[in-house]
Formats: sequence, C-alpha cells, structure tokens
Amino acid sequence: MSYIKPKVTHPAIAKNELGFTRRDYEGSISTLCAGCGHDSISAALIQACYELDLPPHRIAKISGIGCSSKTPTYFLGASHGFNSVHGRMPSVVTGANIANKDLVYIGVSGDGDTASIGFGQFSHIVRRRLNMLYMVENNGVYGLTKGQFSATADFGSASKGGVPNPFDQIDLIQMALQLGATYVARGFSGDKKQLVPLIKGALSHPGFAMIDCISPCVTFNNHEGSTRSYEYVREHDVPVVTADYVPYAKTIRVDYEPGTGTQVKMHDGSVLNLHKLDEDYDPYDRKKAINYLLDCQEQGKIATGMLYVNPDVTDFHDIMKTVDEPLSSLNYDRLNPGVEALESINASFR
Amino acid sequence: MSYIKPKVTHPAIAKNELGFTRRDYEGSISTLCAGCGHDSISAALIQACYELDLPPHRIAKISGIGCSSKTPTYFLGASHGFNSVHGRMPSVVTGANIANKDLVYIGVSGDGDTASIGFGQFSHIVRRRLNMLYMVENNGVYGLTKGQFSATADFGSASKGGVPNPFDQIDLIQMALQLGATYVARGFSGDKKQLVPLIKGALSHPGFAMIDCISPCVTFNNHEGSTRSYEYVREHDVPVVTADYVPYAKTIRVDYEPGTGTQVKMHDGSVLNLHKLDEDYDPYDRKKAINYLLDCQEQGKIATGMLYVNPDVTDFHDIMKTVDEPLSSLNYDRLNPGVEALESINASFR
Amino acid sequence: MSDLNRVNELVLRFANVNGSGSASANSLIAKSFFRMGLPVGPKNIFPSNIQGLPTWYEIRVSEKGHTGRRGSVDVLVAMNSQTFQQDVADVVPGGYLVYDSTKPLNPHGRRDDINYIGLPLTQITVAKYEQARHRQLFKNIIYAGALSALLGIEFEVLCDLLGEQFKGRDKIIETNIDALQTGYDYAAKFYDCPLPLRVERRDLVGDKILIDGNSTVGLGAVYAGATVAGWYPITPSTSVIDAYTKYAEKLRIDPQTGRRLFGVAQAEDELAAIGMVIGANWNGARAFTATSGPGISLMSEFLGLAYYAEIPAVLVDVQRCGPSTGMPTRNQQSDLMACAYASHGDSRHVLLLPSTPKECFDFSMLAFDLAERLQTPVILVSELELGMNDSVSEPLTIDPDYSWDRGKVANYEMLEEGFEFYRYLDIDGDGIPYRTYPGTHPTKGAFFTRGSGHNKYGGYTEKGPEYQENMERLLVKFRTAATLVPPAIIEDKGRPDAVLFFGTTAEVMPETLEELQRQGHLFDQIRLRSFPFGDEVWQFINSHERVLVIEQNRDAQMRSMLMIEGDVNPAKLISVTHYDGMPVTAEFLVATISGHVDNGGSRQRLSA
Amino acid sequence: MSDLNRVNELVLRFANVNGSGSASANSLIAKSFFRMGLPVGPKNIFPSNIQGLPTWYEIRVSEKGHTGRRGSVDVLVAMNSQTFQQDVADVVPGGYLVYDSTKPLNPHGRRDDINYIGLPLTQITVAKYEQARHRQLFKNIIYAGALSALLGIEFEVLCDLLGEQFKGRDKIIETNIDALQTGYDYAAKFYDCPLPLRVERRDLVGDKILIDGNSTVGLGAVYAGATVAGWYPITPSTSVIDAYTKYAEKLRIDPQTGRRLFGVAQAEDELAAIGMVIGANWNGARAFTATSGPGISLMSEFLGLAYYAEIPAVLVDVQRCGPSTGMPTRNQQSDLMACAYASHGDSRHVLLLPSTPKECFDFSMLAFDLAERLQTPVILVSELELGMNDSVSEPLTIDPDYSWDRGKVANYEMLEEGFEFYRYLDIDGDGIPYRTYPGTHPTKGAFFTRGSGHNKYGGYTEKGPEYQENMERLLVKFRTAATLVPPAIIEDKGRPDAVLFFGTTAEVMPETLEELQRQGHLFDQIRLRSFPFGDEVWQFINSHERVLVIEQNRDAQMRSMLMIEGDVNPAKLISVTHYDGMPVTAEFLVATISGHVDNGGSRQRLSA
Ligand SMILES: Cc1ncc(C[n+]2csc(CCOP(=O)(O)OP(=O)(O)O)c2C)c(N)n1
Ligand SMILES: Cc1ncc(C[n+]2csc(CCOP(=O)(O)OP(=O)(O)O)c2C)c(N)n1
Ligand code: SF4
Ligand code: SF4
Ligand SMILES: [Mg+2]
Ligand SMILES: [Mg+2]
Repeated sequence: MSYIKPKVTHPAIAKNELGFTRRDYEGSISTLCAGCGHDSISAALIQACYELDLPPHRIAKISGIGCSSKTPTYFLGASHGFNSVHGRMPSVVTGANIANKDLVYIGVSGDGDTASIGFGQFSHIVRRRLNMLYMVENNGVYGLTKGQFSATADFGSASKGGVPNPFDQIDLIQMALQLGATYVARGFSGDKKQLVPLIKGALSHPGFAMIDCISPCVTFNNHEGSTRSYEYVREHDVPVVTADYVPYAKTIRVDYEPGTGTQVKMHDGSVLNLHKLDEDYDPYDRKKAINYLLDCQEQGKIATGMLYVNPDVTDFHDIMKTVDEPLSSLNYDRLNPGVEALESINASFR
Repeated sequence: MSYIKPKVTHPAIAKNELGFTRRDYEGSISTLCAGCGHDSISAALIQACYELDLPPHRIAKISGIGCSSKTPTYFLGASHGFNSVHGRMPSVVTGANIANKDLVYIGVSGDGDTASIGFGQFSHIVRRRLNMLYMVENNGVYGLTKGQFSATADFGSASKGGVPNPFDQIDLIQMALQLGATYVARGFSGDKKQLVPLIKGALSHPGFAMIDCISPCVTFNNHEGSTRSYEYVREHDVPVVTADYVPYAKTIRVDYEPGTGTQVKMHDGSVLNLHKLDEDYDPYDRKKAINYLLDCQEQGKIATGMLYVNPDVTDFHDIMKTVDEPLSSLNYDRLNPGVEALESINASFR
Repeated sequence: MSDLNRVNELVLRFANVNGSGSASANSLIAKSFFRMGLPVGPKNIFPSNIQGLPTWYEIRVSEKGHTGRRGSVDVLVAMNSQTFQQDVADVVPGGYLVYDSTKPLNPHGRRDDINYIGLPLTQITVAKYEQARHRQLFKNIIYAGALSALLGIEFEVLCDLLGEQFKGRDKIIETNIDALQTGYDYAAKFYDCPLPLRVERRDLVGDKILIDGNSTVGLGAVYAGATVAGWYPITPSTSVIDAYTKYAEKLRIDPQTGRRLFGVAQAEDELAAIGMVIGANWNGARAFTATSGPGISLMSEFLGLAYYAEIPAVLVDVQRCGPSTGMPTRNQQSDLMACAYASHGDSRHVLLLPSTPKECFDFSMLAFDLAERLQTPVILVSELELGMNDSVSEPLTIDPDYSWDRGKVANYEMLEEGFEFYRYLDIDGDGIPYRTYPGTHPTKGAFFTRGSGHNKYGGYTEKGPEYQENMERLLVKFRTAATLVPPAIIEDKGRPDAVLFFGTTAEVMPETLEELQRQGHLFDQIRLRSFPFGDEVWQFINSHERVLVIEQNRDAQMRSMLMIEGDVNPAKLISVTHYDGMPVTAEFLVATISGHVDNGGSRQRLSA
Repeated sequence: MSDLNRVNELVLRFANVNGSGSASANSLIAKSFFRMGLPVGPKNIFPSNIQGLPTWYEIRVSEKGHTGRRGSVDVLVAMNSQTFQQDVADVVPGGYLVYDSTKPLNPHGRRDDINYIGLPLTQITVAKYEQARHRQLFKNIIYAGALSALLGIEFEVLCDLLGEQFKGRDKIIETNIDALQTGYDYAAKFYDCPLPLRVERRDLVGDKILIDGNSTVGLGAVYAGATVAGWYPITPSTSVIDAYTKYAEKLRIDPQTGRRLFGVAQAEDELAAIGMVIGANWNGARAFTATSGPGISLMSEFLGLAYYAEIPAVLVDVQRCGPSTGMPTRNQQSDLMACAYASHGDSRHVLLLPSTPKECFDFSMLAFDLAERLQTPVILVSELELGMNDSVSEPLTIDPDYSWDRGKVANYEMLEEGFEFYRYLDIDGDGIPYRTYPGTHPTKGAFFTRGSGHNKYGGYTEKGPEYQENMERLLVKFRTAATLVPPAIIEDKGRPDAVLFFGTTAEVMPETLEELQRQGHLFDQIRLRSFPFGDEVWQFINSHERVLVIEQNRDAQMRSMLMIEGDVNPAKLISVTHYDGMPVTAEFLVATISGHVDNGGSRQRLSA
C-alpha cells in the first residue's frame, strides 16, 4: 500500500472552478507496491482532471488487466470505472464511446496489456480515431504476473549490462504515429511537471490521444547483470532468499529542463536516458516526429514530451455521422420507426 | 475455377537442378474466381520454388482463412500444408518453425487475415525474427466474406471517386519495417517479372521476409463511385440484379521498367499508381526506406520492389540457442534426462 | 414410366455454378409460387467459394404446407456440367430433368425412368445477345420463362415481380420480360404445357411474407432501439448486420440533421466486436453483435465477463456446421452448449431459439429487453437455414403500445431522492440488482465494474463467503430468467410419447408427425424456444413416458442440457440426431423415429 | 481454559503482509516438519497483489496423514495488523497466538480462551540490524526460531535446511542461524517449551518428497521429451513453464555444443500460445502450453481446430476461481466443462485429473503419449492448490525402459515400402488414422491439414455423408480414448452408497470418510482421474444406489458430465459442491454429507 490518506480535509483547501477539491478527484487507497510509478501517474491524472475542471462523474475510466489496469480504482472515485479483460480495453472503450460521445474517456493499460495481448486492439483503436486518452503505463515488464519481459522491454537497454533483451522492442509511440494518432506524447511517471500538462493536453484534444508513460516497476525491474537486480541480490546481499520479499522503495522523481537530458537510475540500478523535447520542437510535423524518434533510438535516448499533435481532427462520430446527442440518451420514441414502417416492410416481402 | 491443367506433361519439358519440372511444384486446381490476383501469386511462388531448386517436400505452407489463405492448396502439392484458423497463421508457423528449423516456411495470409484479426500475431512474429516468407495477398477487401473493406483498404484511394474510405489504412510494409523485419518488399500480383525475384530473395533470406503483394480481387473491388463498381453496374448495365453474379474477368498483368511508374486499371475501374523502385535504390537503409514510403504515401504512389533488406540476421533459433538439428528430429534417448537425474531431483525435495 | 401427376406438391431443384448469376432467376421462381398463394420453402445450398463451384437452389411447393426439405427432387434444372450425373440421379422416377440441349445429352446422364426437357439455352443466348455477361445472365431468365410454361407459373406474376424489382427502369424490365417470353415460348412450343406436375393458384398464404431470418433479426434490432452494433464478418451471420444497417439507414436518420441515430463499427475481430457491445451496453446503449461458431469460441472470455459483471449484451449466433471452420455454408445446431455454458468458471447464459423469421424478429426485440432486465448476455441462437433462406412467415408486428424495458436502472432522480444504490444487492428477491449508467449523478451512483471478485455492494473482494453469496444470487437470477423467456410451444394430448425439437427442425415436424400418425405412431409435441427451460418443460417431460429429443448435431447437446438442468432421467430422453450439414428432412425423421419406436430403442451411451 | 495438548496433530497459520518476505521462513517451518518424518500440508493463501495486502500460510501437521485443510487454527502467528482481529478470532479455544509484543496487544485482539505468546520482534530486530530490509526479513526468521522452541521443532533440522539452501555461502548461513537462535532463545526463556501442543520426530514419510504440482508437471514435460513450449503468463500456471524451463536448462543442454535441446517462446497471448503448440505438434515435435481459465476461453477456437484436424496438443489448465477474472489466487474446479467441451460445434477433449504431485508428473508424461496416440488435444486439468502448494508425494519415478509412444506415424520407410497413406482413414478400427510429419518423403505422404470439411482421404469436402463419416470416426476414437486414459481409483466393498471425487478433494477424503464412518455412515469410493470415463466408472455407478458427487464448483459440472456421457440417472447422483475459493475441508464435507444422508436428500434442480 503506497500511501494512506489523511482522514480530514482542511476547510480552506483549494477548489477548482467547479468547486471541487483535489480530493474529489481521488480514488480508493492504492494496493500497488510502495514506490510504483503507476501511483504517480494516478496522481498526475488526478491533478490534470482537477486543473481542467472536469466534472468527475462525466469521466469514464476503462482498463484491461495488470497492475496498471488496477489503477482506475485509485483515482476519480466519483467516476464509473471498468476493469475489463486483459488486452481488450480498446474495444470496450470503443463501444462505450459510440454509445455516449459526451463523456471523457480515460483508457488505462500496461505495456503487456497493450503491446502483447492487446496489440491488435490498440492498433485498431488508433485507426478508428476515437476521442479518448489512451494511457500506457509502461514498465517494460508484466508486473502483476511477476516480472516477465514485455514487448516494450527494451526501453532501458542502453544501460543494461549482461545479456541484452534479444527481441526488438515495440515502440508504441512510433506505432501510434504510423497508425494515424493525432496526439502522441511520451511521459515519465516521475516527471510530474511534464506529465500533468501532457495529460491535460490529451484530455483537451478532440481526438485520439496517446501517452506512453514510462513508469518504473520497483519490484520486477529485474535486468540480468544489473547490480541491483534480484539475481544479483540473491547471490550477494539479502541473507534469506525469499520468494515474496518486495523491498520498500521510494518513488522515482525527476525535474529537468526542456531541451536537456537526464539520467534516471531505476530501482534495479539500470539507467534511463531521458531526453526532454526542446521548447522549439515542432510537434505538428508527423514525418519529423517519426525521424526524430528513429534518431533517438539510434542514440539510445528516450525522447519525452509532446511528440506530435494534429489539432485538426475528425473523430469517429464525425466519420460515422452520428447525431449530436449521445446515442445512449435517445428515448424509445426517437428510435422506434413505428408500426406503419413495419407494415410497408411486410408489404415489400409479399 | 480459373484454369484447368493439361493432363499430360511433355516429355522434353524443362527440369531444374533437382530434376523436378515446374509441374512438380503445382498444386490442385484453384477454386478462386477467374482472374483473381491470388492465382498469379501462386504461380509466382511455383516459379520461384522451381527456379530455386527447392525440394517441394521440404517446404511447409501455412495459412489462415480467406480466399488468399486457400491458395496453399493450389501450389506445391507435394508439400505439407496447413489451412489453420483466421488470423492465427503466425503462431502456427512459429510453433512449426521452432519444431523444425530445416524446412522452408511459406506463410500465406490476406489483408483481413493479417491487418485485422491477425494484426497482433503478425506484429509479434516480425519481432521474433522467424525465418520464413510471410506473404500477404493484399486486395483491400475481405474476399471470402464478400467484399467488406479491410484495414488496408486505402491503397487504391488515389483514384477513387465518391466517398473515400474514412479510416487510415494500415501500411503493413511500414509496420514490418518498424517492427524489425529484415526483408521487406512490395509486389504486385500482375507483375511476375518483379514478383518472382522478390519471392526468390525472400526464400533465400535467412530471417523474416515479408512481401506485401497487391493482388486485385476481381469480384469485390467495389469502390463506390467507381464506374465499374457493382453499385454502378446495378444502376446502369446489368439487366438482372443478381446476388451472386461474378463476371468472368481477366488476370491483370503489368510489365514496366524499374525507376518508372505505371497506372494499373483495376477491375472496378479504379487506378493504382504503381511505382517500381529505381535500380540504384539503396535497400540497406531502414530509415531511408521509412521515409521513402512516407513520401510515396504523400504522393499517392505505391512503391513496389525490394524496400529494405538487412542480410545480417540473427534468427529465432540463434536467439534461443537451440541445437543445430531440428528439435522434432531428436529421439527420446537424446531428450530423456534419465532415471538418475530424477532420483537427484527427488532428493532435492526431501 | 409413370409421370408425376400432382398439383401444388413438388420439389424443384436448380443445379448451377457459383457466381453465374442464377440466384436471382431462381428466387424469382420461388417468389412466383408464393405470389400464386402457395406455401413455398426455398433453400440455397451453396459452397464456401465465390465463383466456379457447384451450387444448388431447391424450392419445395406444398399446398399442404409442407415446406421443409423433402430430400428428393421432382424437377431438376441441370445447369452445371460438373454435377450433371449426380443431379440426374437425384430425380425421382417419373420426374423431370431440364437441361441445356444445345449440345447432345451426356450419355452418363441418361435414365429411362425420368423425362428430359431440353432447352437450347446456349444456342438461344448466343443468337440473341452479344455480351458474354448478358448471355450468361439471360440463360437463367430464359429457363425461368420455360418453367413458367412447364409448371404453370402465371406469366403475369413473373412480369409483376420483375416490374416491382426494377421499378422505374423500364428498359431493364422490358429486356427481362423478353427473355422470359423467349423461354416460355420455346417450352410451350416443344412440350405439352403445363406438365402433369404443376402448380395452380390458391389462397393459402394470406398476409404472410416470404423473408429470411437474418433480415428479421436485423429489423428486430432496429425496432428494439439498438443503437450500437460492433461486428466482424462471418458466414452466415453477416447479413444480420447488413440488414440492421440497411434498415437503420432508412428508418433511423434524424430528420432534422440527416445524421444517424445509430453507430455501426466493423471490428478487427470477434473479441473486439463483443468488447464493443459490452462497452456500449455498460454505457447505457442497446448494443449487439452477430457471429457464428468460431466467433462464439473467440467471444467466450468476454461472455464470462458480461455474465459475472452483469452487463447486458445481445449476441446473435447464426449456427453453421462445425467443428472448427467445418462446413461454413451448411446447417447445424451444434453451438448450443458452447453458447449456454460459454466461458471458463461457472458461467451460463440465456438463449433464445427461434424457428421462423417472425420469431427471429420477436426474439431479436425480446433479446434486448431480457438482456437489460436480467443484466446478462442473451444469445439469439439462429441457424444458417433460418437466417439465410427465405421462409413463409407471419408478418412482422409490434404492439403499438410497446416500449422497451430497460430493466432496473437507478437514474438521477432516484439517486437524488435517496435510493440506496449498491451495484450487486438483490433488493427484490429476483436476483437482479440495480445498475446506473456512467455519468448519471455527480456524487451518487458511480460504481466500479470488474470481472474479478466482488461483493454485493460492488466492492472488490477475495473473501470466500462474499464471493459465494454473489454466485448464489446469480443462480437466483437465472431462475428468474426461466420465468421471463418465451415458453415452449406444447401440444399435449396425454399421449405417452412425445417429440421435443427446436429451431429449423420445426419446419419438417408437421409433415413428420402426420406421416408417423399415418403409420400409427402418435406423439405429443414440445418446441423449445429458450434456455433456461421453464417449468412447462419439466412438467411436459415429467408427464410423458418417452421424449424423443430431435436435434441437428452429433452430440445430442440439447438432450445433455435437459439432463443437466432438469435432472431428467436419461432413460426417457431418446436421442434423434441429424448432422450431415443439410437441413433435416421429414423422410429421415419418420424413418429414424419409427425405427426407434418399433425397437423400443434408447440412445447408446457415447462413452460406452 | 484447557490448553490444546496434542502431539503431531496441529494447524499452524501465519498471517503476514504480502511482499514482506515471510514465505521463505514459513516454508522453512513446513519443510522442517516433513524432515521430522511427519506428514504435512502447507497452503499458501495469497492475494492477487504484489505488496501490501494480507497473505496467509497454513501448515497442517498430521501423524494420521490428514494433511488437507481443516478449517480452524491451533497456532496463529499474527504478523499483520490489518487482519489481526479476524486472525485472533480464527484460533480454536485453547490454541495459541504468537504476536509481536513490541507494542502492547491490541485490546480488540483479546480473548480469554486462547494463549498469547508475545515475541518483541520489532524491538529485537531494530536492536540487532541496521538495514530496514534486514529488520524486515529477520523478523520472519526469528519467529521461525521461536516456533522451533515452542512446538518442539528440532533446531538442527532448521539449521540443516538453511545449510542446504545456502550451500557454500557460509556467511549467509551463519547470519540466519543466528537469527533462528535468537528467536529460539527468547521463546525458551520466557515460555514453557515445548508447548503441550507440539511435534515429535516420527518415521512416517519414508522416501516421499515435498513438492508442488506445477513443478512436477513441468518435470513431466521434460521427461516426456517435450521440446517446444509456447506460453503466456497467468496465475496459477506460470510456474509450470518456469519449472519446465528451469529443468530443461539443467537437463536438456547438448553436452557437445552447450546449446538447447528445447525451445520456449513467450507468446503475445494465449491464442498465440496454443497456436504455437499446434504448429509444433503438427510438425512432429512434442509441444505444450500451460494456462488458466481465461486462457482456456481464449484457446477454445484453436482447440476445436486441433480436435477436428486431429493434431496432438498438450495443454495444462491450472484452474483458479472463476468466472471471468474471478479470484485468481483462489482454488476451484470450475473449468471442467469449458475444457471437456471447449469450442463451438461438436467438440470434445481428453482430460486428465491429477490429485497429487506424483500424478501431476505421471499424467504430464502420459498427456504427451495420449495426445500423440490419439492425435487430439489432451488437457491436464490441475488446480491452484495442487499446482502452487507443496504436498507430500510419492517420489517421481519412471520406468527405466520407458520410451515415448508417438502413435501412428507413417515414416519414410513405411511410405517407401508402399504403405497406403490416407490422412483420416481408420484402418485399425480404433478410430485413429495415420499421420505423417511434414518433410518426410519427396513424393508420398504429404497431406493438407484443415479445420474445414474433409473426407477420410484427407481431401476437402462439403458432402454431407463424407463429413458425417468422419465425425462418426471421431466418436470411435473418443471411445478408444476411454480405454487408454488412467482408470478411476476405486474402493468397492459392496456398500450401497458411494462418494465420487477427483483432484484436490482427494486430500481430505480419508479424513472425511473416517469421520463419517465414526458417525456410522459407510461409503464406497471412486476417484476419477480422466475423461472420457472408462467402463469401470459406469460399472461402479451402476452397482451403487447413491453416488455423492463431490466437486469444487457451483454448477456441479462433473455430475453434469457423468449424466451427459453415461446416461446416468440423475436421481442417484447426489451433488455436493463447495466453491468459495478456499480448499474444501473434511469438516465441511462431513457436515454436508451427513446432512444429505440423514435427509435422504437429492440435489435441487438448478432450473426449478
Ligand atoms: C487472458 C489473460 N491472460 C493472462 C492473464 C494474466 N495477467 C494478468 S496481468 C498480466 C500482465 C500485465 O502486464 P502489464 O499490462 O504490463 O501490466 P503491469 O502489471 O506491468 O502494470 C497478465 C499476463 C490474464 N489476467 N488474462
Ligand atoms: C474467427 C473467424 N472470423 C471470421 C471468419 C470469416 N472469414 C473468413 S475469410 C474472412 C476474411 C478474409 O479476408 P482476407 O484475409 O483479406 O482474405 P481474402 O479473402 O480477401 O483473400 C473472414 C472474415 C472466420 N472464418 N473465422
Ligand atoms: S509489481 Fe511493479 S507494477 Fe506492480 S504494483 Fe508493484 S511496482 Fe507497480
Ligand atoms: S472473391 Fe476476390 S479474392 Fe476471392 S477468389 Fe474471388 S477474386 Fe479472388
Ligand atoms: Mg507492465
Ligand atoms: Mg483480402
């Protein structure tokens, strides 16, 4: 359990335009490991929704399965949430969104949930231009099933000693760009200063917005050869081998300037080479973004920030030419073609 | 049924190094529509295997479901074939390949099979660097289920009148490049002169080779607004509306020079803007290839040819460090750790 | 040779090549019988292919109303040289073979006991038309014209049908009627028309309609107020969505804005299709999908979620011949257990089992009411034969006062007025809790939906007793379902033996029972229309000595479900199965059942 | 208060916080009992979470061999303040509560009828260790040391176990033993040790081993010669593949090259995992996968393909509590029907149902032989409790002369010598055809595998009779399967009543039956070990008046399968179900069964 909330709220506490306090955007107490990056993302989501003055109950939170997918319980307690099945959040959001275009959709997923079992659904929801925030809480591992490599596992490879992950990683940002996403950003869970605005931008974007948020798993970031990995610890340090010991860890936080880089030491000792986009980076050029990412990849750098945005979007409902009201709000009178129409249909089959 | 084979072979007919005739590489009579591009691809596969002197029985043909996926019955009759389930050919090939690295694997799929239901499996087989030819017989529609748009449906959009397909297409070539494929080519079923060498290159490539082969569906290439589409025909020409009439069509063939373009008129009247790579195009530069494709996309051109190759590959078996012999060939003595080992395992649990 | 000499009782079969455009001509003939006031049963027997393989179209005309498949052919229109020999063999002695006499008759197709009617179709069309396409297409119309003369089909009826079909396009109408006339004239000139086997106008179909079940399912969804469809193409279910879309495009456009009062998404696969349906229903819309066997398998994880998290969902399964890809254009009733118990864990689902296009419509509408009332998936289990072939059906009707039943939903007002909302609490004793739509109320009514352990308040739990309490309530809910689903149709005259059937088997049952009666075998009958089974089913079974369970699958799946659900003694459930992919015939059933009855036989243990 | 005063009969439960490293200390204690020659049954009750939630570890020691879950606690080591109150409540009167006495006892945890044993663990560790990590970890070792004194666990046994575990790392061993000693000394000093409730060395476990079922399944796959595993992580099956990989890394490395004689692929999901298994088996390797309920649902389309195209496949389903995500770290036997009848269409699969780690090993090996002999999927249906917890088991053995049975494979020589190969032809009358491996012969033996309609020669078909013939052969094959699978274990003393059970229920049955016998209720017994059921099952059921079918699911799935497969009259099958996710206890069964028997009760109709 990573934090216990104070039971009383201060009377003079700040309120947003809607008169809500930040607490009104919180959820239940997290049951994730202490220091888990996912909890920082939840906090950033809370902050962003609060600052955007979104009515909490008009937000729908939908997720798959995994530690990351558990988090919708831990933010926005006044919103409806749906922890669905592994890898299939995109289809559930699609249905929900078609049904009611007026809610704000936050889809939460993990890298296993999105880049492995859910890769097909992920790709197709991008293509479909759904108006939503698709948040990937990317830790490079399967947290909930105890630390298998995921398909994005390479992101820390630059600094890993020992055997590198033999498979190419799937770069979800590149994928989203190729598949036509209109808002594509990469964040780092520990960089709240950067992440909150990215989320706010995404929630304000009237089309498909994806944030690939690097989020350290404090428990299973377990690269072989890393000096603080379990293998290492097993051999050298911890005096009792424990199947289930999870050391209490601190949340990683960074704070650095746009246009500069920073090295983040992960809990297992590996190092992430974050690089924050320059303030004059032009996020309106898709081709440049693709190339920028290819360059970063070659240099072992992980670009963070707003990589690409196309504010000029047609969303799914435009394409589908649905009415302005949410379909779920139409009453039966609007939907019933009536007895006469049925009679003429009968006639056409005689 | 698109062609009936002569029953007798000419005695003086040409043979390859192995003493096989081209006929030894053929399969059963096709049951596809007359003029279907897929039959031309089968013919090209036959030609390539014949010319490469591959022993037919050392090839395994594996497919999903669709008109395209039916074709393995129509080539290489002396090979084992496996028409599996829709969209899941990649996993079946993966298992087969792990079991026996010594066969040549031809995976056949359609654009529905690969870019929709199978997109997850497709992406992951690329990542896994399996040694195989992955052939997509890409017609932009679901042929077998009668003409729904597929996720690659845009490729003919440049010439389409009327309502354009509102969704972004998935460019399988771009995807393969991003996901680390080491041999990536685009062919056109009607351009045998180009396609046969592309297939030969792919079969000779010691890693993952993908060919996205544009293959016109003569029956359901049915763009609204196109002057020869069914909608049009229904209104103007055919005097009886038929649910099931499939006009007899001729196979489309093209022949043009590298570095030049050609306009191919499809059966429905739409026009493909093919552009054959220049002879001095450098296929060894992945980043250039990605950019080249982006440029073509902007210009509404479809680049064909060998887009990218990296001859320096580690295949799945290298990565997995399996023995040289096919795993399926190991006899029980090699695999049985023996009674003593079991006794010591028992001891470790007392 | 004794010629067939019958009025209004015949089976006419067309043997064609797939893709040759014969379907229109053949269904024109089918519809013409119907227009002449005759009960008709057309069946399309087509390959899993687009062009070039054999395809058949069979029409049964029966004044007695026996429109199910009979299994033999009186008149065969043999237009496919590939299957010619077999086609000839299928004609009953005294029957008629219509063939293209441009070339001499294939000697292998010679029989002494049938009549040959040659039409020089190729010759005529080559002479008459220039384009290959026209030659091919008009061949079909010409033989239709000839059949008009031969079988006594009123020519004006054919003309009317063409006129309606091509309304406003006079040139087309004219050309077609000309072709019809050509065929008519040729037959009339060279043969004694009409044949002794022929049709005559009657007034036997009243206000009935001739329609396929997939269309009526789609229409049902429109009338049920479904606004969202997520789907993936698969034979034989695709036309459900096609029909929904087509009628919605007509009937569900906002008159002010011209925009759609519905949304259809072609999904990337079946997992996504059912995911969309679940997401949309969760969010307060009526949503559905349609698929066939392979899709059911793929959807089963999601179905378990919807069962356990209690989300309404309407799923149409148009069954085809399994297992696996099986014979995708053939009929079977073999997804019953896969649907009823879809998903791992203790899961069970409500099924509706229509037998006619009208029932397809009614059950399609009902499916949405039930799904929302029960907050669970409802699967409309149809069949290829019912879905893709036209049948004579009661006209579609809805009660003018009908409005949808959205079930137990706590809305803004209720929450505002203090309704104590707990997502999984059974306050009415029927096992059905209240739900809220997302976004309803700023501070009340939000809950968290999950497929993992939850207690009656909707909270997460891993506590055994809380988990179990919830699972037991789901059983209560399932018992409630049994009281809400359409009851079985029963004819109980107190006979000791009975037949039990469902789905397309119903079409051949009147004929089967008449013939059995003629042979001295009397049966009560029960037609199942839903799962879970209602009390009437148990009472019926209990009050009979032997119940013959007739089904179109190998493994006697319905019989299994009766045993599982009702603790019925298997000794009284005699299994009759038919599963070769073709629709079951009365002939087959009569033979099998009279055999059973005569031997006092009971079903062999599969596991013996 | 009367203290518990018993030797070698006790239940010890640890209440911990997940992620606190208690598992090692707790299993050290479990193993020490075993080393003292005592039958022991450890059970880990853990949350679906990585850190911070309550977790329990329960050890039953029983000289009588009753190692199943008992349902109450004699000694509770209460290390989790979150659950303290509930934990205290679970102790039997006269039992013992071990707690951290650094702070005063929480007054809500006060009871008059139990004994409190305070150990100032925090105080000791804070004084003794500097690093937080060490303080946390040694707390566990210190209470283990205290238990040694309190319960009479031989100190040397604990030292030996540590010595073996950290062989060669003397510093670690020393530090740990020091911590053990600290705990031991404290307890010995402040309490009368050992307690009246205690253990003593016996010689009751012989050469048995203490091992979990997933490890032995993995080992079985190694010994079966499996060379390919495709998998996707899911609790509680992941450790099957972990074990396979671990042992293969040790035992399956080519001595010459150092390269692997096996390949493991982590798939992108379960569909891919089973696809790989099918592809590899088709290609002549032995391949398998392991999953749990959600994976079974996702794999069901592919399972239908393997059934119908007749491709061997070994699948391990380690069941957890459903439906949907359910309670993923809890036990259930609720995937039976989902496994037996997985997939749409008429599909059915062979199941193996182990009860012990030794059977997990044997059945794992057998699964491959059966899958290849029968050319069909074989599903080893295990359970979380069997798979993830250690049990006392017979040692693993294989016949030194054993070699694998690869079934009917036409190889190069046979084909060369003129063996007439047709893929789906039954030449032996057992329903099993021959297959060939791809690449076998240049001109003979190639065939085309498909999940669509095929005839006995392996050709594509859409013809009803050909299709049906093949489907009937599959039934013959399934009857053959019933003769090849492991028969039920039966004790038949001619009593009228019997109990029927399988899987982990077996662990509590001796105790249950003893207690029922004491109460005057005598039962014959049958333990099922496979599906399809063999003749011995039907004979047993036929020769008994009432059979109590005991299972750990809600819907009486095994009872359903008995009815479906054997036409058993449901009236004689009394259902006893337990499904709250915890392992069933003897106590529960005795109460339920004696209730049933006394009322002559039969199972209520679910559908009533
Ligand atoms: C169908 C299915 N397969 C497997 C699982 C087991 N499972 C639960 S979470 C998970 C992986 C989660 O990884 P990721 O999405 O990266 O989330 P994280 O825990 O790392 O945040 C898996 C494989 C499941 N619940 N359902
Ligand atoms: C699970 C499943 N869903 C749907 C289908 C129906 N289906 C058969 S082929 C096909 C699409 C084929 O399209 P594509 O792969 O592009 O092949 P093409 O026919 O165009 O060559 C579909 C949806 C199926 N067989 N299985
Ligand atoms: S296991 Fe990793 S991802 Fe999961 S809660 Fe713990 S730190 Fe976070
Ligand atoms: S429908 Fe299209 S893809 Fe299929 S066989 Fe015919 S032409 Fe080819
Ligand atoms: Mg992850
Ligand atoms: Mg296609």
